[in-house]
Amino acid sequence: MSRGVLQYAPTCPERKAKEMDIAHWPVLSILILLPAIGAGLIFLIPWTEEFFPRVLALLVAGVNLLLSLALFRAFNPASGGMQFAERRDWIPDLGAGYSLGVDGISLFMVLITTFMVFLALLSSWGEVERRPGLFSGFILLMEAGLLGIFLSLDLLLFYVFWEIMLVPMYFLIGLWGLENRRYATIKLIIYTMGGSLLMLVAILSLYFLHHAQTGTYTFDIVQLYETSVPAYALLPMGFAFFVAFAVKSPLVPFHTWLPDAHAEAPISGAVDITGLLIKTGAYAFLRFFLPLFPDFSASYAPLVVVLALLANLYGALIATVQNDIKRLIAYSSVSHVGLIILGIFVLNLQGIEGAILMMVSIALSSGALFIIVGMLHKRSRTKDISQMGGVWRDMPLMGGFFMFFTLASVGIPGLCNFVGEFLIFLGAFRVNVIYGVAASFVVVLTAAYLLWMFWRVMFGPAPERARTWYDLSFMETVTLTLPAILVVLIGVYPKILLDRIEPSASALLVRAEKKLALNQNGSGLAQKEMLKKQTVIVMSQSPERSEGEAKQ
Amino acid sequence: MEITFPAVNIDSTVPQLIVALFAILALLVEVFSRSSRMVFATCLVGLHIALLRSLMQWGRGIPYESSLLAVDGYTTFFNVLFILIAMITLAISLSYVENTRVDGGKYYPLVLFATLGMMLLVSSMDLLMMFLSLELLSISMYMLVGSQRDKWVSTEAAIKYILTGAFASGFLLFGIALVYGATGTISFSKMESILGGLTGGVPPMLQIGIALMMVGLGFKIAMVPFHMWAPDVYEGAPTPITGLLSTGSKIAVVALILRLFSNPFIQVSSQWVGILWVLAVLSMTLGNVAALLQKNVKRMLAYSSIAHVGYLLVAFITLSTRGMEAILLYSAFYAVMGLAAFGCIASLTRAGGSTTAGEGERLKAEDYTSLGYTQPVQAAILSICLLSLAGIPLTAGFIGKLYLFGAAVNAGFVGLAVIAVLNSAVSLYYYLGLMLRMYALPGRFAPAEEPVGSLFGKLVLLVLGVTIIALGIYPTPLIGAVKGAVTALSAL
Amino acid sequence: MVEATGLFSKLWLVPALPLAGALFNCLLGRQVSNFVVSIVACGSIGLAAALSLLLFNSFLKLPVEQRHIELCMYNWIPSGDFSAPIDLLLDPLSMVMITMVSGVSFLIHVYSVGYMSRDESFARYFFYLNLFVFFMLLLVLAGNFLVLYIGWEGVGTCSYLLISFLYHKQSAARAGLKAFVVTRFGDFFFVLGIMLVFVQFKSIYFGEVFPRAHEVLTPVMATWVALLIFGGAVGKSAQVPLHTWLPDAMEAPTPVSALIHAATMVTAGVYLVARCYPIFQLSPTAMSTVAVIGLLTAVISATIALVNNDIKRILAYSTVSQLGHMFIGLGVGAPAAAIFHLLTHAFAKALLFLGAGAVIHALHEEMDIRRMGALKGHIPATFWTFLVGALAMAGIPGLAGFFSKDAILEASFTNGGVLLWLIMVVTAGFTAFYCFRLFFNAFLGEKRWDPHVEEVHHPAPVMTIPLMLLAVLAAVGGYMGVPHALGGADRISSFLAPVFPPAHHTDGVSSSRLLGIVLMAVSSLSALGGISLAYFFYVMPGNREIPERLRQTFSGVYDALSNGWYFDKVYQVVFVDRFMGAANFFWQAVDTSVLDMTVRGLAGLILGGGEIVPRLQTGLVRWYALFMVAGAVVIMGYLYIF
Amino acid sequence: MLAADQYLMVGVVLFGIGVIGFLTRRNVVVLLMCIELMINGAGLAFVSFCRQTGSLEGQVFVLFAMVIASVEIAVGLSIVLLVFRNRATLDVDEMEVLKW
Repeated sequence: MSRGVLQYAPTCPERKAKEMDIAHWPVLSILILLPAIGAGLIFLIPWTEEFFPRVLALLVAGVNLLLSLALFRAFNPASGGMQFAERRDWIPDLGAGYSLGVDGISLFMVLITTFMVFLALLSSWGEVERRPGLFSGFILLMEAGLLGIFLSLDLLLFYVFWEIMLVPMYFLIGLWGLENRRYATIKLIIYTMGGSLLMLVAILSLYFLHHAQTGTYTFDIVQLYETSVPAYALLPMGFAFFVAFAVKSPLVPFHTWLPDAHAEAPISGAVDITGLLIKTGAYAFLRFFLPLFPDFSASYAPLVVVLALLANLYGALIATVQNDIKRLIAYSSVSHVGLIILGIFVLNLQGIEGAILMMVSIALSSGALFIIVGMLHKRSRTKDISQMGGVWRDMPLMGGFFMFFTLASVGIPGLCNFVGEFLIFLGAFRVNVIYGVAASFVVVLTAAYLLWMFWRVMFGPAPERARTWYDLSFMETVTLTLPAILVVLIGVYPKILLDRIEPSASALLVRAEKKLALNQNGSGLAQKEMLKKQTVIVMSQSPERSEGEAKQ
Repeated sequence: MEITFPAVNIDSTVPQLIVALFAILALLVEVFSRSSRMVFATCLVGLHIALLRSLMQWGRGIPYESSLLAVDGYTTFFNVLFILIAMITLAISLSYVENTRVDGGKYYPLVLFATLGMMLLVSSMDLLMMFLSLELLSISMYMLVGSQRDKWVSTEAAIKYILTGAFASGFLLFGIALVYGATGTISFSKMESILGGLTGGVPPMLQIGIALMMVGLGFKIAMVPFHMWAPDVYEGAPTPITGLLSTGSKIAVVALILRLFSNPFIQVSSQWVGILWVLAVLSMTLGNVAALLQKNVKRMLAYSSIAHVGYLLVAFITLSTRGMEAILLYSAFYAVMGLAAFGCIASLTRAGGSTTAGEGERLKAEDYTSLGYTQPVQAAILSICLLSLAGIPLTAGFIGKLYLFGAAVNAGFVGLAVIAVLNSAVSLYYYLGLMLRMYALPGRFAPAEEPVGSLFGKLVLLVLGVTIIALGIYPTPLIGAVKGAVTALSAL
Repeated sequence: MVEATGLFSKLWLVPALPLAGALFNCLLGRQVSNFVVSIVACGSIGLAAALSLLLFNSFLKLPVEQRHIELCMYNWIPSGDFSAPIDLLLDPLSMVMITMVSGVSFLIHVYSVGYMSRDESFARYFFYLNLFVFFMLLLVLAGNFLVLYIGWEGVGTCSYLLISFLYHKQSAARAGLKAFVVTRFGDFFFVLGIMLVFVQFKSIYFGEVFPRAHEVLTPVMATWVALLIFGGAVGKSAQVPLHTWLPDAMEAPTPVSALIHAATMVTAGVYLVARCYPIFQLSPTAMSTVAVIGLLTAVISATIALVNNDIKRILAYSTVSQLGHMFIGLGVGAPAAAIFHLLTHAFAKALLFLGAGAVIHALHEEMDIRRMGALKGHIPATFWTFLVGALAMAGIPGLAGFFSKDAILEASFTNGGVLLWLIMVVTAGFTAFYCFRLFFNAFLGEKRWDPHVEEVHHPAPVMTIPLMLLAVLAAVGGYMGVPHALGGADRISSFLAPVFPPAHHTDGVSSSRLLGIVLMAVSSLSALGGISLAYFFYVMPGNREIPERLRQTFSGVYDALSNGWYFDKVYQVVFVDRFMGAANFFWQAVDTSVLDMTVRGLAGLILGGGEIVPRLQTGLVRWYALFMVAGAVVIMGYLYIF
Repeated sequence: MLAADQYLMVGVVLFGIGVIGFLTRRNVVVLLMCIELMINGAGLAFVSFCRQTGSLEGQVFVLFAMVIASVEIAVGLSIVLLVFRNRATLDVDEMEVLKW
């Protein structure tokens, strides 16, 4: 399998025939444009009846989902390079291009996005009372932006989508939010905008740096990967990128916007999208941060890892004592995100594959949990756990789903989260036993706070008013069944994902290692260490390899 | 001693002449046929002809050396820009003028005179020409600001503007005098060579002169600390004129500053770059912070335009070609955004000009609540403008900011760039805040309200809105033009 | 290793059948009638049991060296050099286990049909139960550590679900949470153990790990691996100090306690250690740790059982203590004996629990043995079967418990030393005492029922028949391992021998027949002593107040015992409260105060600026002019200075 | 006769008087007169520089400056009339509807 270099256009001739069906038309652009156009229609046409825009949105999302499935089918699992790549000039004066591509890492981000957006529209069907058409328009806009982030291979293009995401997010919370929405939106702006605008400066300096080194102006990441960042610029630039991504992720201590955003967004659909939004942070770490600043990642990896571990345990700790069920789940995803970042920054194959799997799994399990909470909220009109209890009596079906997804989040093997978690633990463990121990301990905490939450909501004597809380409708059942199926599928047969992720992940690592080797003369003890680790990873690719090298 | 009158190449200055001609013509039309629509038509025709004429000069600026006027790609670029600005201003004025009982007969020709002032200002090649055109511009603006005679705010704005403006031009004039005294010439080109040959320290007289000129010019572009007049005048002036103030006259002066400071005064740049750094930061920060909690939309936009001057200065002090390009690009973008924004506000005006909400002009932020559902077109365009002003991608504003900050980073002013981006982060709060208000979900019993604004006005706004998006997605053509203009400027 | 062929290629059906049943009851259980549900549930398990018997049959036909069959389903988690397939391993150990598990759970399923007949969420119950059986079978059939871990977590989950089955009871919910979290704490070590194994061996297959253990592992590493894995076992098998969840788990319906918390799941820890025995062998430290933990557990829980009055809790503590015995067996190097005891105990304890269930059922959910008595006449079948179970549990010669327990005792005498043996003998006496204290209180003596019980429920045949079958098993189950001392062949240990490397462990071949017989006699005597003491206290008239007086005299001891040696209280104070305190602190003080306040502060600062800055805008022309002049002066000053 | 820079001094003084007057007086008309003073100060400076450099541009400039000044005053006075008609006052400090 071809590694290291990114090659556009799928390799592997024997699969050509299969790919012909969609490979020769710009499927990625269509993926992005379709929802954008849909949103445009919804916004521009003065609909008289709220029903039509929602159907339109659902249709668009559905088509996109099918399209991404076709993409998945045509994807060549053997190649670690970029596939279905498109490249056109956008602003030739700047050397900014409109270039898209998908590899094993982004493929599943795309799939989960299209899926969750579809789900979000389904779940918010009965939930939005005011202007549901407008709402679904914003959701579609989010989808376009998310897909743009996951597919763009041009730093400026990426930044464009990255920024533009904020607007629909802002409106989803600001327009449909609960009483405290104003504060939530302010926080959202201060954090994410502050972070990403700093990143803009860093992007520009990287851009000029690249020009100074090669004499060409370009934002194409494949070329920018080659830029070697001098020591003096490394810290500020890396830090700017890091903060931007860490805020989106969100990594402790940049996380406090998330609980508010989650708690104030009333519609479960919106919350799901937030769940996707925060995956962009982790994804950006993989796609941009690691290959662009391997030496930063190498020398500061221990710090980041410690931060991630902190987030992991801290989030779990705080989730335990939440009384607002949405905040609770929000903090739980803070904890999960810590795990993901950990997986990325242990800089080995298991860690990264685990992180990607984890992103997908969290989107599914937490997303479903949020949908359920939304259904509960629709009936009980409260997010306060102490107002609930004994719900199982009146809603056994929902209780079953709730239990299912809770167990998935707890990380029961056979359900999706476990695989990612375990791989991350393993990756951490083989880098440093302490990391592994600290990370694994979270399984106890997760079980504690999630099951306690479940107990307080579902078990015990039921309040009288609960009599009126009817069980799931058919629509809701369908909405929850879809992710449930995926949760089991991924949990039982993660090979589907892993096979496609592995080439890209290892290509990523190899590239990072190569660049690091180039910057080696720049020296730095940590980098040497890192290089050693990398070689461990790369050796670990080859099956015939005696043990002992991984002895810490 | 004998005076040598410089030869003026008529052919090259035809656009300016056309504008002047039609301005006068319009006045005559006003005298004979009392219909302001006729005047309007005359002015518009004139502007179109001028536009065509200057488009003919597009690209090939007449390379010729005059001590009065330079007619080069740079001038042509701005001529076209100013003519377009004037046209848009007229277009958005039409219904406004009729709704608010402004005397259109005087109003439209004055806009043309102002335009003439801008055009001449850009092409002026010596201090005298500069001063004259600047005054032409200012005086017609004074009158335009006050042209809403039955509204006190308009009058007060006018008196404030003329008092402070004249005060400022006093400084300017004295500064010019000192510079003249220090260099012995008023022609830019001569001055450049003289300053180039300057040996030893800069004479204090020149320093003071430059400082005073900065006061005068800084006043025109509403740079902190000479910005105080701006919010009041912007608020009081008739809304389309506010648009013209914030775009046309400002851009013209910026263009002049570019010519003046990046050619003759570049020789002594070490003198003034540092102070401009400080002033840029002040303008950005003060403008944005002050705009945060403004209840009056026009005032908010006034502060935001102060902030934008700060952004322009950021690129300006890099004194690099890239910076110049960025400034030209951004001023073009800003012209569209600003005019469109004020145009929307203007077109929301109802007949019968009292300033209470719902009736007359919509000025207070509350008047904009749920506007998106009652006045969809204006709200949509206004939102596009706000996004663009905020620098959200896929709008012109983003590309502009990209170029501005890029220039700063490229020239090593990273710290300044960081301050700038943090500022634009702050600015998001009020731009998006207004937008959020406009789309706030209407209550169950939202009062029904029929759409206002003439179809013509809406069409114009629509064009502007589309332009903003289009330029945001595909700015390349404009970039080409800008590059041409800048090369012409540095070719001098 | 042999590739699965013929019947063995159908091995996957053993766990698959219960899974199928579970899925059916999960998806359609609410639609179909209870009858269908019970047919499907019991049927699937029954088939699994039958299949495993068939397998056993053909397994015995195989030559000994071929008794190691692997069946690889598919590659579950391939990642770089790590790969964890779903593969099943059939060797003597797992063979014995699946037979026991499927058999016992079949009987208990049948019993449950009667016991749960009046419960409204009948289908849910059988869904959980089938699912549990699936995971349990997967656990024992696992061919590598990760598959074992699937089963491990799965049974834990099902146990959680079944403990909190009566969701409206807070106590049930609490017990379920406690059970899950405490065992999860053990699993935490288990996971670490698995990862350490991988890092050491670059593989997690049993087939690759255990044969190479002695050459790969340094003694220290061996200790680490063994202890980490043992941590998992401690949690799952409710050993001290993680034993506190099991008594609370009695909130579950009684058949569940019989199946999960007596016969199968809790013994998974024993199975795990036995499975990893080759690693434990390499580390004397680990071995002795296992033994000591086992001993502590055995003694502590036995003593607690002496004074408890809740019929199910007594049995629970007895289970804990018996598990302790098994661990001692493992610790002193008699894994086969431990497994043997596991089996016999499974039969006996399942029997006792089901009997207890019948009693509770009869007296309308009465659980306190002080309000029972004289049931002999009412539910004779239960009485007799219960008697068998109690005798077997007490270790009366001839019954199952006797042989297995004595195998362990003998091994501990030879490898562990006299002191260990003595303590265990005393514990055996305790065991006999509390078993019969329970028995006598429940069935003999005079009526002490709750007044509202006017007439007892008579158990349906679906409940009594499994009781009888189990009674038979409990009676004769021991003859699979008659020790050499009594001229037996000790078939079980010779059958299991290939799993446990024939290192220095000596179960079966005892030093001398005489010694063996002596040891047996002594332990039997102590058992008889316990029984007769119980008889003296609770059956012979007029002695009931003796225990009362004892209790007053030794009130301190009594309180300690009846409070379970204060484990729960200490944990509550030391861990739970501290944890909650810390969580609250971080949330209130750090998250919402420090972090949030910085943001709020920043926003407030900027917005405050928005309040103040415009105030410069006084609207006075001359003020503006003043500003301009000031600006001019500043600029001139600047230019002049620089 | 006086040296050129003494004329310059006079110009500076005039300018200064204008500025200070503008800052201190409240009557609008007086303010306009102060501006006139400033401009004339500048003019004087121009003339004196002409004497120094011997070029005529300064003189030309002065003439234009005078014209401009008068135009400004004219416009200014018209607006002042407007103000007076609206508010019957010439006190500049009372014109503060627009602020903040």
